[in-house]
Amino acid sequence: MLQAVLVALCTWVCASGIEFTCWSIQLCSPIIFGPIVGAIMGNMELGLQIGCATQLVYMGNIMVGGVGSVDYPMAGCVATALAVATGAAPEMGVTIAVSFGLFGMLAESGKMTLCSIFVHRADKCAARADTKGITFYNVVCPQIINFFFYFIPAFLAVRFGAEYLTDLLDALPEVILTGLEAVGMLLPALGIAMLMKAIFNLKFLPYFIIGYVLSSYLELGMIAVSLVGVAFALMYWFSYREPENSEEV
Amino acid sequence: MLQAVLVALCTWVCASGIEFTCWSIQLCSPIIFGPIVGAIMGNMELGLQIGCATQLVYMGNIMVGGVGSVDYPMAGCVATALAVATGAAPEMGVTIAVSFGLFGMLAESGKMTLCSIFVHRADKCAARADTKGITFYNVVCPQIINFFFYFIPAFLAVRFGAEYLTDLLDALPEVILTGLEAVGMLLPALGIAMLMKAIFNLKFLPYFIIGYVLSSYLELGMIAVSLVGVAFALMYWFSYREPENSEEV
Amino acid sequence: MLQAVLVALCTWVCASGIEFTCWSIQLCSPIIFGPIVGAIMGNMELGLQIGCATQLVYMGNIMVGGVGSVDYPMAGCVATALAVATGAAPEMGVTIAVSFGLFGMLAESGKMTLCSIFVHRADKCAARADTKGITFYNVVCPQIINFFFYFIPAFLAVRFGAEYLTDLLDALPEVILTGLEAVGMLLPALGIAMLMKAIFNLKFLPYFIIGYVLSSYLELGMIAVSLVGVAFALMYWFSYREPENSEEV
Amino acid sequence: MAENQEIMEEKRIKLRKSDLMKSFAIWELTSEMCLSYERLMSLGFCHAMLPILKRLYPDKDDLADAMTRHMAFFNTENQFGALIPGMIASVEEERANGTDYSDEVINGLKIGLMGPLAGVGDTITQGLVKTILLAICVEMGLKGNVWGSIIFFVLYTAYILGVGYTMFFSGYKLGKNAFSKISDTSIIRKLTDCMGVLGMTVAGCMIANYVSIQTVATFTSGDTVIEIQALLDEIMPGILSVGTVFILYALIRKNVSVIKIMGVLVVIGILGAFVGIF
Amino acid sequence: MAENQEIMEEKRIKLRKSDLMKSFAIWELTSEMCLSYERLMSLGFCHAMLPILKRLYPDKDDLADAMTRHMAFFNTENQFGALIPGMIASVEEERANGTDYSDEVINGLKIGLMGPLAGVGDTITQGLVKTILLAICVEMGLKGNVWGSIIFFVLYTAYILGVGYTMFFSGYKLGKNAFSKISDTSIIRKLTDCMGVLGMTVAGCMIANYVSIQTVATFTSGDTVIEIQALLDEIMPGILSVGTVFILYALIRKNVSVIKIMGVLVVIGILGAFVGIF
Amino acid sequence: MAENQEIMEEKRIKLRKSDLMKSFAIWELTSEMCLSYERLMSLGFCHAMLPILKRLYPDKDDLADAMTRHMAFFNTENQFGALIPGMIASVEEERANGTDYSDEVINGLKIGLMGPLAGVGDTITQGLVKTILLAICVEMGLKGNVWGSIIFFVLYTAYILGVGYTMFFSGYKLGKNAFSKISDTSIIRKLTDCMGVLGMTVAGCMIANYVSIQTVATFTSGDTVIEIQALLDEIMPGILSVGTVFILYALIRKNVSVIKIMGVLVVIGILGAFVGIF
Ligand SMILES: OC[C@H]1O[C@H](O)[C@@H](O)[C@@H](O)[C@@H]1O
Ligand SMILES: OC[C@H]1O[C@H](O)[C@@H](O)[C@@H](O)[C@@H]1O
Ligand SMILES: OC[C@H]1O[C@H](O)[C@@H](O)[C@@H](O)[C@@H]1O
Repeated sequence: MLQAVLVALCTWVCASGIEFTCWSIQLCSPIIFGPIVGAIMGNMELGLQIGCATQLVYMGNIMVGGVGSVDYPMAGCVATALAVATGAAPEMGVTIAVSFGLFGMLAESGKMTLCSIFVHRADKCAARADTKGITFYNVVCPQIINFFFYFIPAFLAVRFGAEYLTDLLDALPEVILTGLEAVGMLLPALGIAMLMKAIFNLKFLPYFIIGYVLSSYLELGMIAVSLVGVAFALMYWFSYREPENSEEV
Repeated sequence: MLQAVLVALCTWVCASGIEFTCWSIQLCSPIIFGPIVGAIMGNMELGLQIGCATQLVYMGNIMVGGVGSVDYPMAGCVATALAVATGAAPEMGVTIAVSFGLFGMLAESGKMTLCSIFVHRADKCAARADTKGITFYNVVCPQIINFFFYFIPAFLAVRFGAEYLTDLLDALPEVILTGLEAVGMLLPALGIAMLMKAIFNLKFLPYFIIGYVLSSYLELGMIAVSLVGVAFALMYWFSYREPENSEEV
Repeated sequence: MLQAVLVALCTWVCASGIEFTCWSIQLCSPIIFGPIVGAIMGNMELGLQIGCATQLVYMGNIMVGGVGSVDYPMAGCVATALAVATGAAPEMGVTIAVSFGLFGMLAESGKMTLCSIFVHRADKCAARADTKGITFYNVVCPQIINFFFYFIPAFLAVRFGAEYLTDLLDALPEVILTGLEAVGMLLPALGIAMLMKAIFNLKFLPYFIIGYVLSSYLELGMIAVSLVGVAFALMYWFSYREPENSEEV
Repeated sequence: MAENQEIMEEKRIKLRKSDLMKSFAIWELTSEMCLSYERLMSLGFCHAMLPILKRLYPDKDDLADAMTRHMAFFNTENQFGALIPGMIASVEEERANGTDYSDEVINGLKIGLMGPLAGVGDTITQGLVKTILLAICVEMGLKGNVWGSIIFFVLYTAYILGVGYTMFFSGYKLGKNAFSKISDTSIIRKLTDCMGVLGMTVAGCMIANYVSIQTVATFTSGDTVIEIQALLDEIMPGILSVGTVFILYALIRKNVSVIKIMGVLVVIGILGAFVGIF
Repeated sequence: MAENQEIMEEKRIKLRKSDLMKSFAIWELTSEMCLSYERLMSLGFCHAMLPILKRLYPDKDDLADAMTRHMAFFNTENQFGALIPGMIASVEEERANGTDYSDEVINGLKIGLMGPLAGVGDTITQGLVKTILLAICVEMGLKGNVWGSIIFFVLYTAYILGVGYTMFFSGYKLGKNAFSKISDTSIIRKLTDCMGVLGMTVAGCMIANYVSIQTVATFTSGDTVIEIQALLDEIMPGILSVGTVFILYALIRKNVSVIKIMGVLVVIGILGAFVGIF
Repeated sequence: MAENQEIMEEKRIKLRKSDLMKSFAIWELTSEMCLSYERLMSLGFCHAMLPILKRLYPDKDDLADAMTRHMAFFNTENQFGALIPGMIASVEEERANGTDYSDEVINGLKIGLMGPLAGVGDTITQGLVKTILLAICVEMGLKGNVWGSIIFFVLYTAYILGVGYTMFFSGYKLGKNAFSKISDTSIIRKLTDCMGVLGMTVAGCMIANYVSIQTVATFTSGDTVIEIQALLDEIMPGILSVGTVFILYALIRKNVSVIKIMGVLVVIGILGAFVGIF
């Protein structure tokens, strides 16, 4: 019981998203939490080895724009705890970790969907200069989600065994999962649309079009398009002339 | 004999190029003419089935810039007639249709080559504001070509059997066929050159060059290049200033 | 002995870089020097055949920006001489030629590295309007390098057998060869940097950036980028206005 | 033109609904009848504009000018592209009533719209609607049910006329809104230039899309085979096409008769095939 | 703003070292806590700017404006990207002291820098440094040596704080040098426009990078399967993404409540999944 | 320059046919003799210009300037590229007679022409003509017929001299026509800028074409192998090349001796190879 609570706590911390205790959001690495969880479960060395073996599998994992290919809190903490509990060999531990890592990505994307709500609340705080509110929504609220998405599942898994998690997952109908994914796919459009409101200027529409063609037809990345953007900005700078009489268009 | 005339008539109508009775030029679909020709030949149902089977083969056929991968009047009407006449199974009918469809592409490209002549005649009508002439060259004349390229071969094929067509084809030396293809390849250059005469402006040559580089080196299609063109036009619009004294260059 | 000197002389001439006696730098072709060297070695016909067989192997070789895939003086002259000396069949001669051609590329890249020195000396001559100096560094000096890099090895190879060359090569430690290659890779940066000094203009930096993006991200070649460059220059021309008061930036 | 302006002072020439309907009917019935390699739908477009132009340009010279203007290379997908004749009708209306729209504005509009609408139209009409309707109806037909054919005919025709009609009249209304408000000559000059920019950009792309002159000539001696086209592509892809277009353009500008040029092209094509260039 | 300018005449508001340190600390601790699909690091960025903004804008309305400004979509790699909050701090400082930097300058800066720094940062931090450190330490850990974990933790944390700190304060200094010298309003207007150009160019690219709305809908009848997405890609790659963004943008401009839009999106997403569109 | 203008008032300096012939001869004989990695044909070009420059600039300072101008990086295919020295000869002639062509015009011309002519020339000369002539002659040679060699030598030399001569003098005439008519200083200023635009665009491309600095460094620990070059390419392809060029450019602008830089590069190259960077 205590073990379960402690492991769940570790999972929670690991998912908290503090930049410098781990790497960056949800990337708290198994190499660090492996031995800690191991110690909690009574075999630090085994935990360490499982953690490192797991780490090895994800060596090339890079997280770009919030999207990685594994969720470390689940793969690192929960899977290690279960593996140590059953006294599995490190190799076995890795297998468990991989499946938990995938399961965790669900938690992760659920979290990134729900966090939109806090962001919109925070918009209102910003509009009334409520700095406390910003802190509250940025720091406290996500941890509540983490509690439900990481602490609870981790606790259940360690306390009652992995099948609880699997059951939970099976209970969710497929269409809900796809639906959540779809929402996660639609939401960025809102973010960009709001950004557009801040920066849109008919006068500069041509540059938008060119940026779009470069990236979607010619598949240039952000760095290349930014370079071109800088080039255009410089051209504009050097060819700039004061508007003749009044602002045009 | 009457059957042959009727089928040849169908082929002719099918090749006429009326937009809304069929789809678009020479695309009158076997699904429609199959049963009609079948009825003429005495077995509507078989004609329908052959027509639909043929249609199935060309399901993904798209006609772009006048170039498709099959000629329907031949594949739909003539081939169906022959197949029904010999009481072939629908599968057999499809085989005949495919080879006739290829043969028909010859008729089609011959037609598109010869039509240039009418277009040039029409130029002269335009120059003297002769609206009747335009109608004549646009509507009547192509049908004369169709008569020779569709009615006659269709009639011969149905009356005397497919070998007549094959003989006709064999009689044409290979080099003439290649030559006609070559002419079809050269003619669009004339069309574009005449368009250039209408729109060429030294001042805008840079945009022409960029359009060319985008499409021939970077393989962007018309839509993408048009987008870029709109971007340039807008840039020009927003940076436009009245010429200082007089027109430059 | 005399034969060795004569063959070495041929090799030297062949490497001299005179444009119209051969094709272009170091490309004096085996088809020409094959029979000459053959004659020296006492069997013109065999030399001719080996030369032509060698030529055939390199039929598609194109030298771009000073970089080819074979060195002809070595592959044509020295290899032919050795092959004729041992009375080898033409096929055997080709095998020897290929390995000598590769060896010769070392001489070539060594030469192109060292020639930088003369170019810098020539810079000084230019700065004091010393035209004789230019001639000296452009014509005489490279031949001195050729003497050491072509005449001597060719002489040794023909006089004492191919193993002398191989020994020479083996004596050079691997790292020196890689080092020379690395220097050859770094030097062009200096050339371009000096060119930049001559043409750099902050005002035109945007065009530089675009040229860079086009060539390194979109992999357009020189011709395409030059076309785009011409387009930009024309745009600049047509949109040019006299600076308002004084030079900007 | 001069006459028109006088007329305008008295009364504006307005297109009647019946003119537009006639134009639309011709468009739907005949626009692809005389499709030619040289200029594709050019004659069909001109034909479809006749009811419009006859109404707008009572003066014969003006009419001849206008007809000639619409004989230029044109190609689009006919249903979605019906927007273009509709829009051009409204521009011509303004022009006939005195607004000084140059050929550049009109050509730029046509060129700038025809490519995108062809892309959109071919994908939706032929790629989507046709395929879906066929998929349903062919199934029935294969089982011997003739309703398959009938349903297809009815629905497809309805689609074509429906989309075509909507696009044609939307084009007219859109053009009306956009162009009838412009009277300031400096804005017209600006517009002319911008349309020139658009037209020329797309023209650079049209060569690569519509002209594809290629040579099959090779040089062979022993085992060596050189494909001339491959060498040319290395220099510049499409160099023969762009080269040919510019040579022809130069000839046309020198007033060489276009019929003559066409004759020469035919000869070149056949001779070229004969000697193995094409 | 008006008040600020009066204040300026009396005394300049200066950021203290402690404000910057606080901002940096928040950045390193919380910037990825509330990462959302909708706006990624936007809230984290705003949070990190609070110590700066509170100092600079004593007036509540100005503060609210500034906070709202920094709630926009944002994403970068946190260590190399720490340059951005640093630089923005200095721009806000100038702005608070009366220089008239528009939102376009500030947004242009953020947008123009965030992409390249994410690219550089992700490659170096995650691709290089992380991998090298791990490679060394995992080896030790696998052998049961817990120092592997400890060394990794220490070195990686040192790297993160070191690079982050350096970038943050370099950003501030750089911004200081570049922006504090600009006072000529005509140059500021020029800068505003140029930043608009940069921002809009990158915005065109951001859609393709961050929004990837795709439909899995197919139409099937017999053997015929049509993938709608493939047809759409032929018309224009990413058309659903760019279309959605513009529709939402139009709604937002019409002052439709953003919360409502979000609700609708959620409904569309789930319904869409249900009917097989997504 | 000042002196030249006075001279001009008295009489124009004209190039003689013999100057051009000498220049062409040097070009054909020696232009690729001192090909170096650093600047390729630069010295050869300068050498070929000597007969021209000696005639045009009696004043030693002017001559030194002109010679230095033509020591810059240069590379083209010598036969088709012979157009460039020919054209530059005519530009220098105008310049010597007082027209104020800046280095930017001359460099822009050289840079803008050398790439395309190299592409065209290499394809035709080496890809087409060479291969065809060889294909014929090798056949003969293989059968032991020495006429194969002789015919090849004669025809290829004829081709080279023929094309080279034609291009060189066409270049001169072309330049003459284009540049001798320009006297209006405002047009010259315009031309200067446009050539700057062209030159800079192509310069951005030249780095990718002529400089290819790559590192072979990898980091290995256990099974983990990181290729540094792959990471760098992700950030920006060719980043090492463009970075090196700009560092060297900065050094040169700070008047660091070029000889010293070259020494350092040699040391870096060899040391780099030693420690496994290159
Ligand atoms: O790609 C930049 C950035 O995107 C997201 O914010 C996260 O995935 C970060 O870890 C990453 O550095
Ligand atoms: O590609 C647009 C258009 O081109 C030609 O005109 C024909 O092939 C039409 O069927 C097609 O719609
Ligand atoms: O590529 C142009 C040019 O580059 C170098 O100067 C040499 O390789 C020449 O033979 C070649 O023609």
